[in-house]
Amino acid sequence: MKQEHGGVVTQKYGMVVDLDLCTGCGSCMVACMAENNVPFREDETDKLKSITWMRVYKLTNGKHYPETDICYLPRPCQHCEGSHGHSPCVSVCPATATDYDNQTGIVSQIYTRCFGCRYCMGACPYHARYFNWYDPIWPEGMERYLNPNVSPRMRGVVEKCSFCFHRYQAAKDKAHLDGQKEIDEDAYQTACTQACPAGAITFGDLDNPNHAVHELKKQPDTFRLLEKLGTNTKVYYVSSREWVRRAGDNYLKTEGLKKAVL
Amino acid sequence: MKIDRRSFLSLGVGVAAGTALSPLPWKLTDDLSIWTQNWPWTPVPEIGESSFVNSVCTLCPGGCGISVRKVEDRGVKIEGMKGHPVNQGGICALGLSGLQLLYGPTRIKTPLKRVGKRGDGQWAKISWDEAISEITEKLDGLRTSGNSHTVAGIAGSRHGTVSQLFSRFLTAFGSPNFFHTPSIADTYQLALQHMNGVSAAPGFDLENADFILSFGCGLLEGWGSPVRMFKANTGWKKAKARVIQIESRLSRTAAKSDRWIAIIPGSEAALALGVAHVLIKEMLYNKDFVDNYANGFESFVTDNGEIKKGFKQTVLEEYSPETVSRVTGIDPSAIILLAREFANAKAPLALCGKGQGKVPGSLNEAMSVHALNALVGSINRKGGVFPIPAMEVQGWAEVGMDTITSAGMNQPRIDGTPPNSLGYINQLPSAILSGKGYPLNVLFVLESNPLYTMADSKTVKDAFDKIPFVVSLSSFMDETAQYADIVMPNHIYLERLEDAPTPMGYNKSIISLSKPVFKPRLNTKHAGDTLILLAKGLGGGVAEAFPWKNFEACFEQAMGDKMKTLKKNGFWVDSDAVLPDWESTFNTPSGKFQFAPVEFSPGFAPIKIEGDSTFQLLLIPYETMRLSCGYIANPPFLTKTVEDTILKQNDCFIEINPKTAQSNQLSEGDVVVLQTPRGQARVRVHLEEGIMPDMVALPRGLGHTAHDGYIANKGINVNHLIGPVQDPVSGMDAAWGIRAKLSKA
Amino acid sequence: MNGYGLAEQYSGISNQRRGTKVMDSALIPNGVRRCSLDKFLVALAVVGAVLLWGVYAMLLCWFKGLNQTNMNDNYGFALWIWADLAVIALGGGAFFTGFLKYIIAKDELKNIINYAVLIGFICYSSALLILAIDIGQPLRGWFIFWHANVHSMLTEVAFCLSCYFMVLTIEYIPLILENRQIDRVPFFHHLSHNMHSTMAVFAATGAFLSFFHQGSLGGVAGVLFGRPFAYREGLFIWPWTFFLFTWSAAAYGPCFTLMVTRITEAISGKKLVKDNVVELLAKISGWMMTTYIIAKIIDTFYWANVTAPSKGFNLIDFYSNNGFYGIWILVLEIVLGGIVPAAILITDKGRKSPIARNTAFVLAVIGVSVNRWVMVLQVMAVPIMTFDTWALYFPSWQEVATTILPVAYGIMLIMISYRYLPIFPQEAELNPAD
Amino acid sequence: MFPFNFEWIWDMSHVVFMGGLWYALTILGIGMTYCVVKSTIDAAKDDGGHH
Repeated sequence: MKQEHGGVVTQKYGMVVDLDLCTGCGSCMVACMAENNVPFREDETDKLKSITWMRVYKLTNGKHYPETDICYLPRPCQHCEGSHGHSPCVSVCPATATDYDNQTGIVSQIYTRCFGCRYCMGACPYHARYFNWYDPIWPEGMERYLNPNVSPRMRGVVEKCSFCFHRYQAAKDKAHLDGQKEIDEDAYQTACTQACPAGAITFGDLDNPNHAVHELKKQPDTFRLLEKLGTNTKVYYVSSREWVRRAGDNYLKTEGLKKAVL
Repeated sequence: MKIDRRSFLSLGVGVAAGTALSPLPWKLTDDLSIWTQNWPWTPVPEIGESSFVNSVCTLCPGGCGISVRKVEDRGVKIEGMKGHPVNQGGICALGLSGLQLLYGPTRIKTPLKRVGKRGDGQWAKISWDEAISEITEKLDGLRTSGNSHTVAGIAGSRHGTVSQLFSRFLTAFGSPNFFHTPSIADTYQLALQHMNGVSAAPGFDLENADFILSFGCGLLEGWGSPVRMFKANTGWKKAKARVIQIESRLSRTAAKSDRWIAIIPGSEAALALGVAHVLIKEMLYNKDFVDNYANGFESFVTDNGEIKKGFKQTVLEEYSPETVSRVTGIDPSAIILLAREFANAKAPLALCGKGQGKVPGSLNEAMSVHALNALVGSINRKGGVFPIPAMEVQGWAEVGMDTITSAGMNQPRIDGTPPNSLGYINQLPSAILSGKGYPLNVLFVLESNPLYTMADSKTVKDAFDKIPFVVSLSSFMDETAQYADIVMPNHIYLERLEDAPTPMGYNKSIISLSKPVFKPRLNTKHAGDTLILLAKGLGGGVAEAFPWKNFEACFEQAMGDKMKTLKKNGFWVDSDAVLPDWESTFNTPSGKFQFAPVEFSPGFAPIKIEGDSTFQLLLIPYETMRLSCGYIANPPFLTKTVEDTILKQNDCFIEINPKTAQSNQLSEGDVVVLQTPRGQARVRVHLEEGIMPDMVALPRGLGHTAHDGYIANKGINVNHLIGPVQDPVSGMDAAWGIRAKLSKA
Repeated sequence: MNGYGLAEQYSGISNQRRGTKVMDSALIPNGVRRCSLDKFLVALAVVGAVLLWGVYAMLLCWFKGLNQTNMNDNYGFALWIWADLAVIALGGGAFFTGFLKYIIAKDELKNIINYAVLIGFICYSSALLILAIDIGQPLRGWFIFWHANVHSMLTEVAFCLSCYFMVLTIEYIPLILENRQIDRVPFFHHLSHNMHSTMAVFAATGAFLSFFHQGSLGGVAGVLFGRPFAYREGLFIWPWTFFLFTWSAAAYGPCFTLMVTRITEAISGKKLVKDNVVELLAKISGWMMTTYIIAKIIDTFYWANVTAPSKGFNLIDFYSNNGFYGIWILVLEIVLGGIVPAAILITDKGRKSPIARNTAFVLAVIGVSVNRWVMVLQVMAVPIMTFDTWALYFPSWQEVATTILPVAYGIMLIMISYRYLPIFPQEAELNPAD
Repeated sequence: MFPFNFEWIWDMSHVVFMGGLWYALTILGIGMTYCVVKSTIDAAKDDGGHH
C-alpha cells in the first residue's frame, strides 16, 4: 500500500528484471551512459576502473561442456533500503554526500559534496559505486551531446546509478503543473528500462498496486541479490532457472535454496 | 627601532594570529572548495529548450525508428521510437551510441585529396568543386576512351534510394560493376527464386511462430533486425514458444534458447535433411501442402526424359539419423526427437544464416532449411516464411542508353557474373589480381568498408593497390577511406534524408524515413547530391539520367505517393499486403513449390574450408551486439560494454574449451599465436566451457586500423585470418571458418 | 612537573666536551653528547631525499589525481588506509602511556612519555597527511567536518583524530619549549611550565578522544554489513571491532614505542631509557595483549561460527581460492603476532631477556599491522556476490612513495627532536659526560 | 558541525556526538587559554622582577 508521511504520498521506486528475457545485449548499459553523461576513456578494459552505473554481469552455472549455461544479470545500484533507510553506503558517508530519500526510496549521490573518501564503495557489496579516477574528458566536439539534466562529475568523486532521478524530478514537476497528485507510471521511467529491447526491465513504485512492479515482484521465481546481508534492495530479479536464483546469494554447502517469501 | 629576536618572534606570531583570525583563510578555503566544484575543464552542458525528433537509425540494416532528444540544436540522446512497427520503442546499444558518431573525432570534416603515399593518412583539404571536377575529369576520360566499364562501385546495400541512385549512376555511366555488401539475405533470395519461383526477400512471421529451429542464427546477436528479434524472443518466452539453437558455441542465442544443440559447424544442412528424413519416414510432414502444392517431392521425369530423384527419395536414402549423426556429431535420438517436436508444433519455423548473417553462406543449407519449412507447411502462412517483394523505385525515368552506355553495359562484369546478377564481391579481389579480364580504373565506395569487412583483408588490400583511383564517400575515416585517393564525405545518418528499406527477415514491406535531425555540422555533402553533381559534371546522357535539382527532389520522386505517409508517420507499411496462399503464389514452372528445382536439389555438400590437417583446430568468427562489425565501427560507449574476457587492453581473446586448452597446455590469459592458412595473429586465451572442443572462436568487429583511438588497434580483425570460400552453387562466400593452430607466443 | 624538573636538574652539565665541539652546540640540550653537525646534516639529507621522493609522489597524486595509484573500484581502500590504521594503532603508545602516567600515575613512565608523545605526534600527523592524499578531493576534505554525518564511523574518526592531534601537539609543544634557546624566552619558559602543570587534563581528554577514534577506526570495518568478512555485531551502535581496535591500540602501541626506543638506542649507541621503565611498560603491554588476544579469539570464533554463516559464508570461504589470502594470515595475526609476544611479555624471564623482549616488540608490531591490513585489504578482496572474483591489488610506486614519506618525515623529526630537545630524561644520567 | 548546517537535526545522535566534540574542544581551548594567559602574566612578573 502507499505510504503516507505527513499527508505526503511517498513512493518506493524499484525494478523487476526478468533474467529469462535479458539477452545481455548491453543496451541498458549504453542507455545509462548516454543519459547520465558517464565518461569514457580510450581503454576501458580494466573493468575495475570503468564507470558503468549499469553493469551486465555474465553468470555461468559452472558446469562443463555441453551442460554449461550462461545467464546475464544487469546490475544497477540496488537502492538498498536496509532497515529503515539504513543502506550500507548512506550510513557510512562521512559528509552526508549520499542520502536515502524517504520520499522515493532512491539513494542519491551529491557529487559536489563528495570529497572522494570511497568509504561508500567499500560498504557496497554490489560494486555499484564508481570512483572518478580520471578527469572526465570528452573528445573535442563530443561534449555537445551531454545531457543538461545531469551534471558531469569531476575527478575525485564517487558516482552511481540514481534511478535517473532527474527524470523523476521532471515528472514530478510536470505532474504538479498538470495538477496531478501522483506521478504516472509512464511519466517516470529510467533510461535503461526504456531502452531495453527485450523488455526485461520493469520499473515503478513497488508500493503502488497500479504499477506493474507491484505484482511482478511477487512472482514465485523472484529473488534479490545478497538478501542475507539485510541490504533490503529494491531491485528484484526473476529467473526460471534454479542455478541463477541460487547465484543471487551465498549458501552454505548444507543449505537449500530459500523459497521466495514475500 | 631595533629588531631583536623577541620582537621578530612577536611580530611573526602576531602576523600569524592576525591572519588566522581574519576572514582571509576561511574565505580562501571556501573559495577553493567552490573552485573544485566548478573545475573549468569539466564541461557544463548548456541548458535550453528540449525537443524530440523522430527518424530512423541506419547504422545497421535493422531499420529501427528512433527518437532523438535535442536541447536547442544539440543532440543529447537517441531513444527508440515508440510505436515504430519494427522496434516498438526498443533500441540497441549501437543505436544508443549514435551521437558519439555524430560528434566523434572519426568524422571526415571536409573533402580530402591524398597527398602522401596511399594509406599514410596525408591529406590536402580540397573544396567540393575541386573534388567533383577532379573526378569528373577522370571519369570523362575513361568514358570517351570506351573504358566506362572499368569503373566500379561498392555500396553497403543494394536496397534504398541512395544505393539505387548509385547503381543508376554506374549504369548511366556505362559500367555493369555495381557491387554491394552481401549477406544471408542474398542466399535466401536465391533459395526463394529456386523453390518459390519468386524474386523476393524472405519474410519470417516470427511473432506467430511457436517452435523456432535456428541453424546457428544469432537471433540475439544481430541477425535480421536486431531489436525486432529481441522483441520476438520476449514474445516467445511469454507465449512459451520454444527455441532450439543448433550451434557449436554457446552464444547468447543458445544461452537464451530452450535447448542448445552443439553441432560440428558446416554440417547444418545435413541436420536439416536428417530432420526431414524423420519427418518423411514417420509421415509427420504436412500432407496437404506436400501433395497438393509442391512439386519434386516424389521422383519425376524431367522434360528431357531424365528420371530425377525426388526430395523424398534423396532424403530417405542419404540422410538417416545415423548417417547425419556421424557428420553433425549429434545423437540420432536427439535428431529424431527434434523432428517430432518440430512436426508437432503448431507453427514451427526453421531459420538459417550463421550469426548476424554477414556471410551469405551455403545455398544448399538455405534450401534444405527452407525445404524443412515446406515439409511442415510453414510456407506462406501465419507463423511461417513468405516472400517480401523487393520494392523497386517507381518514379524514375528509364536510363537512356547512348552508345557508350550500352557498350559499357554489354561488357561482362569484372567478377565474371552475368550483368544483372547480384554480383559476387567475394570474387572481386581475385578477379582484379588474376589479371584476366579487364583492369579496374576507378572504384567508388559508398557506406561500406571493404578493406575491413571483406574476408582475407590482405588480398583485398593487394587488389586495391591495383586500382589506380579510389573514391570514398564515407562519413568516417575508416580503413577504406584511409586508403582512398579522394574522400567526398557523406552527411552522417542523422543529417541526411533517405529511406530505410525493409530490414532482412521482416514480415511486411516497410519503409522508414530518415530525416535530417541536425543541420550538417561539417563540410559534408549528401552522397545522393554528390552523385547528382558528378552526373551533371559528366554531362550528356549521364546528366540526363539525373535530371533532379538535388537529392531531395530525386527522393520525393522515388517515394511518390508514399511520401505523405512517410512524412506524417515516419514510416510506411504495406498494410494492404495479403498473406500469400498456397494456391497462387508459387511462380515456378509447375506453379507449385519446388522441393527439387530442376537446376539442382538440396543436398549436403559440405563447404570445404581452408587448411590441411596440420591445423588441428577450427577457427570460427562470432558476432555480438556489443561489437559493430560492419561499415560502422564501434563508438566508445559500445566498446566500453565489451567484456574483459573479449578485450583486455589491446589484446583480444579467443574462446577455447578448457579441455582443448589443457591438451595444448594453455591456461586462461596466455598469449598465443593463432595461425591459419591466411595469416597469423597474437591473441590471448579465454577458457570457455560454452564452446565445442577443438575449436577456437574470435569476435568480429575488433582489429580496426583506422577510426579513432577508442577503437583503433584493439584486438585483431578476424578477416585477416579467414579467406572467402566460394559456394559451389551460388558462387557467393560461404566460409564459416578456417582451420587454425595455436602456438605459444 | 617532573619532566621539566629533570631537564633543569641536568642543565648545569655542559655538552661541550673536550675535543668534540659541535657547531650548533648552543641548541643542544645540556649534558648530552651529539654527533657533529656535518654528520647530522648528511644523515638528514639522505632521509630528506627519500622524503622528497615521497613529496613528489604526493604532488603527483594531488595534481594528477588518484589515477596515479593502483587502487580501483574494488579497492577503494588500499595501502594508504592500511598505513593510516597501522600508524594510528602504533601511535596508540602515546595515549596509553599518557593514560598510565597521568591517570593511573605510573610515575616511572615519565622517562619514556616524551618519546611516546613524539612518536604519537609523528604517527598522527602522518595519518592526517595520508588522509589528505587519499581523498579524491583534498581541497574539500573539510566537508567531513562541515557537512558531518554523525552516523558515520569515519566522521567520528576524523573528529577524534583531529582533536587528539591537537592534544598531541599540546603535549609536544612543552618539549619544544624546553630547547635551551627557546627556554630563554621568559614567556616560553613559563608556557612550558604551565602546560606541564595542566598536562593531566589534556592527557585525560586525549585518552577520551583516543578511546573513540581508535574504536571508530575499528568500527569503520565492523559496521560494513555489506561485507561479511568485516561485519561484526556489537554493543549499541558499536561493533565489536570498535572495542577490539581500542584495546589493541592500547596493547600494541607501547610495543611500538619501545621498539622505536630500542632502535634509537641502537643507532645513537647509547642507552636512553632504563630497563625497569621498559620492563614496566612491556609488562603492562603484555597483559593488555593477553586480554586482547583472548577477546580477539572469542570474536573470531563467534564470527566464524555465527555471524559469517548467517550471511552464507564459511570461515574458509574467506581464505581460499585466491593467491594471497590463505588461512596463514589468520595464524600470523593471532598466534605469531598475538599469542607469542603476549606470552613473552607477561613472563618475567621473557621481559628481562633483551632478545626475547625485542622479538616480542617486533612480533607485536607485525601482529597489529597484519590485523589492520586484514581489516582493510582483505575486506576489499573477498568476493561477496557469487559471481564476483577475488580482487588482488599491488600498489603503484606513487602509493609506496607516499607511504614511505611519513616514515622519512618521522625519522627526520625524531633526529631533530633528539638532537635539540631533552627527549630522554635519563639520557644524561645513563651516559655520563666523562 | 554547527546547528546552522542544514544537515543538522536536533536528535540524540547529533547532541551526543557533537556534544562530545564541543566538550573536548572546550576543554582544550580553555586549557590552552589558561596556559597562555598565565604564562603572559608570569613572564610580565619576571620582567618586573629583574630576572
